[in-house]
Amino acid sequence: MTINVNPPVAADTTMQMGPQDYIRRSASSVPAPARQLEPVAKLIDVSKCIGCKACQSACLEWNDLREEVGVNTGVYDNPHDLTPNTFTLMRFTEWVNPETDNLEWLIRKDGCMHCADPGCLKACPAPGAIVQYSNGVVDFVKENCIGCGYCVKGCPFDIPRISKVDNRSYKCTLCSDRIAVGQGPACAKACPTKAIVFGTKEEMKAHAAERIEDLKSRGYSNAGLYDPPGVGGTHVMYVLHHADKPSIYAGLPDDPRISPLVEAWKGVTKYAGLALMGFAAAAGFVHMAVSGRNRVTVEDDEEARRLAERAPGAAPLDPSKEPSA
Amino acid sequence: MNMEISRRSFLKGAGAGVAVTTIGAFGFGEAEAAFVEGLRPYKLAGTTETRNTCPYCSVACGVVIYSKGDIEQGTAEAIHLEGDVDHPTNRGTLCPKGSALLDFIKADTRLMKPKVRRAGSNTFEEISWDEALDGIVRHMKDDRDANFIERNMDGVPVNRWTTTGFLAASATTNETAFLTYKAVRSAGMVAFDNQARV
Amino acid sequence: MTDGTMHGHNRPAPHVTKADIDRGDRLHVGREVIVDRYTKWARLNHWVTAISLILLALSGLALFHPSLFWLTNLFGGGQMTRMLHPWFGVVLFFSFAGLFIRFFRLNLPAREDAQWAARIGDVLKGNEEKLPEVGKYNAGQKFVFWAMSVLIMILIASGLGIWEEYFTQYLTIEQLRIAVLVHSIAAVAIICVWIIHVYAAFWVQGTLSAMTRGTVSGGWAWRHHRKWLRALAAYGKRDDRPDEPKS
Amino acid sequence: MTNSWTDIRNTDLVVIMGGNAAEAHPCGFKWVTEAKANRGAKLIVVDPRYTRSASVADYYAPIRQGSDIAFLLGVIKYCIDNDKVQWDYVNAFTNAAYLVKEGFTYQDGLFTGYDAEKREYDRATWDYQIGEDGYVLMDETLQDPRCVWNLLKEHIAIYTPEMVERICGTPKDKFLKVAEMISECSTPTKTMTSMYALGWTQHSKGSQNIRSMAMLQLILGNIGVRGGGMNALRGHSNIQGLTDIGLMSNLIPGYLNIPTEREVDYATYIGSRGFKPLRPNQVSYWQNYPKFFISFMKAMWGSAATPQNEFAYHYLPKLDLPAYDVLRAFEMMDQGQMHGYFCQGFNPLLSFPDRGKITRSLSKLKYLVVMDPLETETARFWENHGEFNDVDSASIQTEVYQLPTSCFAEDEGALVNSGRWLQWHWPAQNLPGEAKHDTWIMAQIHLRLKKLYQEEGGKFADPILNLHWPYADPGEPTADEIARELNGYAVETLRDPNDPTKVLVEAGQQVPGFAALRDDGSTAAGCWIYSGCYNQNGNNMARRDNSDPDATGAYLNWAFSWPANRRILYNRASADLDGKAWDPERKLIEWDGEKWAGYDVPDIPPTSNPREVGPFIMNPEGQSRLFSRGMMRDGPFPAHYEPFESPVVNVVAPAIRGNPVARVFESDRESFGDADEFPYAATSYRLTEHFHYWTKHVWVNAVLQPEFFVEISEALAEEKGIEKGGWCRVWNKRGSVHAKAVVTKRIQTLMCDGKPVHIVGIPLHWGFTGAAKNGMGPNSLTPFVGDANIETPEFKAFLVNIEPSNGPATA
Repeated sequence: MTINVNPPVAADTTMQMGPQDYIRRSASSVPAPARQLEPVAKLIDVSKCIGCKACQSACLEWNDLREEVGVNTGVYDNPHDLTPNTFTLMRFTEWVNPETDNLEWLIRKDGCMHCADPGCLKACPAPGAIVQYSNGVVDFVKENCIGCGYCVKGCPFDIPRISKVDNRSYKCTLCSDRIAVGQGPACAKACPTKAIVFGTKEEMKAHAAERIEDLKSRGYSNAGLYDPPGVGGTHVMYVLHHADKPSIYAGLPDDPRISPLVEAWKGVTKYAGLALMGFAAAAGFVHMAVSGRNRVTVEDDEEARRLAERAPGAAPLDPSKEPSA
Repeated sequence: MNMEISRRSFLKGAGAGVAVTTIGAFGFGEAEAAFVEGLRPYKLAGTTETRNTCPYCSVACGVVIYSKGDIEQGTAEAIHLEGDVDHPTNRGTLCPKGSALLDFIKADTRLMKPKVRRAGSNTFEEISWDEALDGIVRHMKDDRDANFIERNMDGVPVNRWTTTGFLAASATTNETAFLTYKAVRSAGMVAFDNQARV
Repeated sequence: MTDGTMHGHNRPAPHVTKADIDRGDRLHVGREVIVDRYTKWARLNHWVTAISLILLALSGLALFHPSLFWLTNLFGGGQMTRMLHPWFGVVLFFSFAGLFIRFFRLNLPAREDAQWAARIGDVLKGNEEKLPEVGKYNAGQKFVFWAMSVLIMILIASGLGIWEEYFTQYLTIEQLRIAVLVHSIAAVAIICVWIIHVYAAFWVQGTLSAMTRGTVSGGWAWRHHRKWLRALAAYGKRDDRPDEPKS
Repeated sequence: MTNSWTDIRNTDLVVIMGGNAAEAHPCGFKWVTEAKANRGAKLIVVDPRYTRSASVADYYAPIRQGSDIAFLLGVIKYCIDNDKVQWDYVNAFTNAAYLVKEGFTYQDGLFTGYDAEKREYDRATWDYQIGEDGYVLMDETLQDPRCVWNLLKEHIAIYTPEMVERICGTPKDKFLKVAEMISECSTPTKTMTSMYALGWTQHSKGSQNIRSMAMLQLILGNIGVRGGGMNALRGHSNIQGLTDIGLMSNLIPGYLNIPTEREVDYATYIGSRGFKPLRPNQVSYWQNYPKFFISFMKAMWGSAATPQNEFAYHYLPKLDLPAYDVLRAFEMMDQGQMHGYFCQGFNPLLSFPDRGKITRSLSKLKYLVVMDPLETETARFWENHGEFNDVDSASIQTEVYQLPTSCFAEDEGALVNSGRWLQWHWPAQNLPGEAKHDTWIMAQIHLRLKKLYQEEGGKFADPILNLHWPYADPGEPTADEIARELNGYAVETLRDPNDPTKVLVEAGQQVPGFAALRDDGSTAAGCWIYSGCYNQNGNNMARRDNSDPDATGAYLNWAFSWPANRRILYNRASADLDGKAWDPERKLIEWDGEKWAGYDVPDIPPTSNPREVGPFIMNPEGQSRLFSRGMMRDGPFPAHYEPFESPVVNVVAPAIRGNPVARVFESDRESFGDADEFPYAATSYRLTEHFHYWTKHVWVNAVLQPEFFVEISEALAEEKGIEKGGWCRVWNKRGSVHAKAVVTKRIQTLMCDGKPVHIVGIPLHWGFTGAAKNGMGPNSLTPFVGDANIETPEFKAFLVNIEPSNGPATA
């Protein structure tokens, strides 16, 4: 047989995804895309995850992120939170199952969920700073980001982080640059136990179903898929052994949705506000038209003069200044 | 051998395969412009891919090193590293250490020049390879000639050099290992060991 | 006979005191009666406040609604707008604080305010004779003053909270959401108040000169702030040199 | 590994004990998750800590470090008592029926023949009864009280579940659950795999830890089958290769031995290595020893190795001691008996026990040579780094050379994984700065030393002057050249013994495999077990065909696996006495009436009759050993001994401290501590974010796990007032370290022999060079004690004390 030293890895490296595939664009509108990309998803099987942080490592390397070397604070979570340079983070929870009284080490890979209904995009005031592709990828376009931090308030999962260095917002891109050439995200590729897998959302749901069946056979009767409807479903999903209580996994929201406050702010306030201001201005013009300006009359001036002259300490009148009757 | 077929063979059962969804499945049509707004250009375009093996544990995961430049010209430099999708053991995956190998290759503390620390000194000084190697073999010969045991009390030839020891590596190639074995044993060294125990 | 009878309709002249006038208010009786209403410093203070409020409105509106994002061009782009807006706010805050100290005394509620407000219809029709005599500020002006004061407090407080560069880390995301909502509502409100303020100044002829030259005509004072004028005539400094009063 | 990483997918039960695969070998652990997916396999983790492996286990049981033998013998007893034994396998493939010499006994924790002075056994009685025909006596009915099976039952009788709980601190119900799950694998259609690593080896009785599990696996019939086996995960990328090639004081490549000085000539040496079969028809493959030995000598000294000079037998050093292992080497340095030392990609200052002694020893050297791609603490042992390396540079007279070497990315050659695969790799970039390949450095050292001897003469220079150096560029041999040398080649043309006209291999050509090697000097091979890796077909280590017919996980055409491209050792044992697979679903090789064939390369001569030839061809018995004769220094059966530093006394033999024949130097005894002074049971380990002392140089890994810490239970933290994330001080007689405290539920207090035992976990990745925060490590605290058989330091079980503290004096 021939010895193949360097077989090709990614044959085709031309970008096959782009603005023509936007279905949403922050603070602006996009034409309906000519084609519909197959929805993709990253499935994170928490029950298979060994918390090795390969995903974090691969993410830092692929995205050329340079995080600071921190300190130990008595836990395995390092860095201690998502940062502009840490798009994904393993969160460790030592949980004693009240039913079995056994310790369970719950390890969840945190990062952008790529919501079908993205709160960040809804909140973003900068046109084109956040875009959503027809395959579900929600991406930040830093060139358009103004660093206002509205996306942070809009996100139901507390994901985006604003850089103090360049005042732009950062989060997991789902490796949009890899997906664009037909490869999966760096974290999914690296994951040693394939706790993170990537494919079409349909494939991922099917795979999740198998995993849930297996978990139930191993006694996890509440095993299930986390694809929260509150945000229209997500393109990053979890398989949880305790799907009945997501919040035990380092505060994964039980029922995430875009905050009503954000809805109010970006909804009624935005429109009612504009209307109100417009109305106020218009009212002025109408009033002016109807009642004309409020003018000072000659009588007013005379009254003023009389009052002034009769007042104590008034100077003797200068006849020459006496107005003619 | 056909890579595609071999990759597909990985899809059988198991989660491992699920990651290997091919480009077609994402519903892409014809190729578009190479650079598009908002997306980072694909950074591996135009790089050379070299198959290698992770130097850490004995799982010996296959890795692909992406480099720019030409090794024949002496200009090749690694710019990225990933798991080898075709490798039967790791199938493209890598652990947190393997995933960061590029920064092992490029570590700030990577050694670049031979150095010597003289007796009593509190610093290293750079020296040439010739100075280093000649200094080392001079030490070796002096020590060997002074302490080599040709025969034991019973007059049996034992040809033992016990006063200089050699601790062999654990991540060098078999080829380095055998060349080391030849050089060390031919000198009669017995205090010879490796990292098997730690 | 009283001024009242002289005037043809019988309204008792209100009791006025020295407290009804500000330092710097004075009467000039020359060919015309001229009244100093605002000092140089007061006017400067007002215009700084006015300008920063306008810049705030423009930069704020740019980030408030996509259709207004183009306004960021006035400030050199989105990043600059995001960076400048809070600083405008800081300027406004201190500048308005100055105005507040100057004006708040005569903006305290007075007996006639309720009556004045109750006749808002006549106010809008311009039926001044149906209104009570008011001091330096009428209830409407007082409303604008206090509305501005309260809204600016709200805006500065919520604004600091969502100032990404320095303060967001001290608040929870839920608090930030409240802050940003409150900030935008307050902003809408203050812009409306501002519109009223500007319109009133324009509608009531002879008002603008108060903030430009610093003076109003005696007639304007008699018509709109007669109580103030009486106080001024009774107790105020005056300057009757025949030459034109300097503004 | 007897099997391979990819074979683990075939198992029904994974037992991770004495290791932490998920943490230390994540990509290999993938195959555990595959087994779960493919076969619904279960995972059991037995460990002092609730590890990352435990986090995905089906069942976890705690155990006190250093008590594994008691646990495993307890499981063996459970299986025997409950008749969970694969009898056909045990009868056919083990020495259960062999009769053992009268006089062999075990009492008060000691076997027959102990010499307390020498700390050694006279192993004369540890052997079989041999009949007149020269073959062993056996009782296939297993009735004879002297047969191995009965001696074994007697030996393990004390290890009841209650005793296991008392020694190991494993709650009885948890132990029984584990034993029950394991025992189910005694059927031919269920297999269990054992995944272990330094958690078993780094003890004063490490070898016996592993033997205990090997015996259990034999009783369950799990050796030689798919999804079974004893799988040492191994630490470093080519530690298997370096061991194969014999870079050890007492080894010659391919597990041959360096002669001892008692073997005064070649005849004596080879005479003691007859390996005559102990039963009829057995292969006893070591009978070929002379072929491998002489081929090696030809590879070493070429034409200078002749029949006249016993193939240069005396060029080899002769040992006066069993081994000059690292512990002895540093002891010698400390005694001023060693003047020079080479560290090739090795960091002893952090790797070896009792750091204080290591620093002291290195300081007594005349010269130290460090070859490494990275900075190492060892190369800078003379440099003061405050608390992290508190030395007085001026007082250290050692001359230190630091040589920059290539790393994997610039290297070409083969690495051997733990599944014994020799995988070739290619260079991806050029050498940075003035760095050089290790091959160049070693060649230069040899050539320059040779030159000095040529010019000046000196002590016995022949082995140096005559070293075979057949490289195109002597100054820089290529990987390709050396790989060919390892495979072996014909020195003279090889002809078919039966038909001399038939040429098998032309002179100078590569030999096809080790079967072609000869003992007359007509062949040369650097490492016989590698023979076949680079033969007439070219470089088989570079093969990249990853097809796998019927998904057995064999990958026969991927790279090359020694020996003879065999993927599963003892694979003949995968079939019953008629040569039919124990489990038809997991067929490996089968006897078709004339020959063996299947998915793997048969481990026995392909035409050997299944009823005659045993699977364990390297043993003269042809069968495996439940009773290991005199092969191990500390007993033919494993027995429970406490670590040298243990929180409890040995309840089986209270008088005995540690392993009675473990490697201990008198000079180190006073540095041992006792439980009253140092009440806490410490253990050392790796973390998944780091690889030994290398990745602290990699900023990404430094980010993922930045700072040295120790792990303790909430109970101990409470008792000592140590705060989560706060500083604490851990110390014993050998040293003291400051560390951050990780207070965790994953470490629980164990009840051993009626008293609570607190465990202190100490990971080992920090030093004073690199990107991570400066820190210390366990080797400042670990005792200078070695395993009885292979001198592995006892890193996994020792005693410390702990208290809250401030941070290090200099951070």
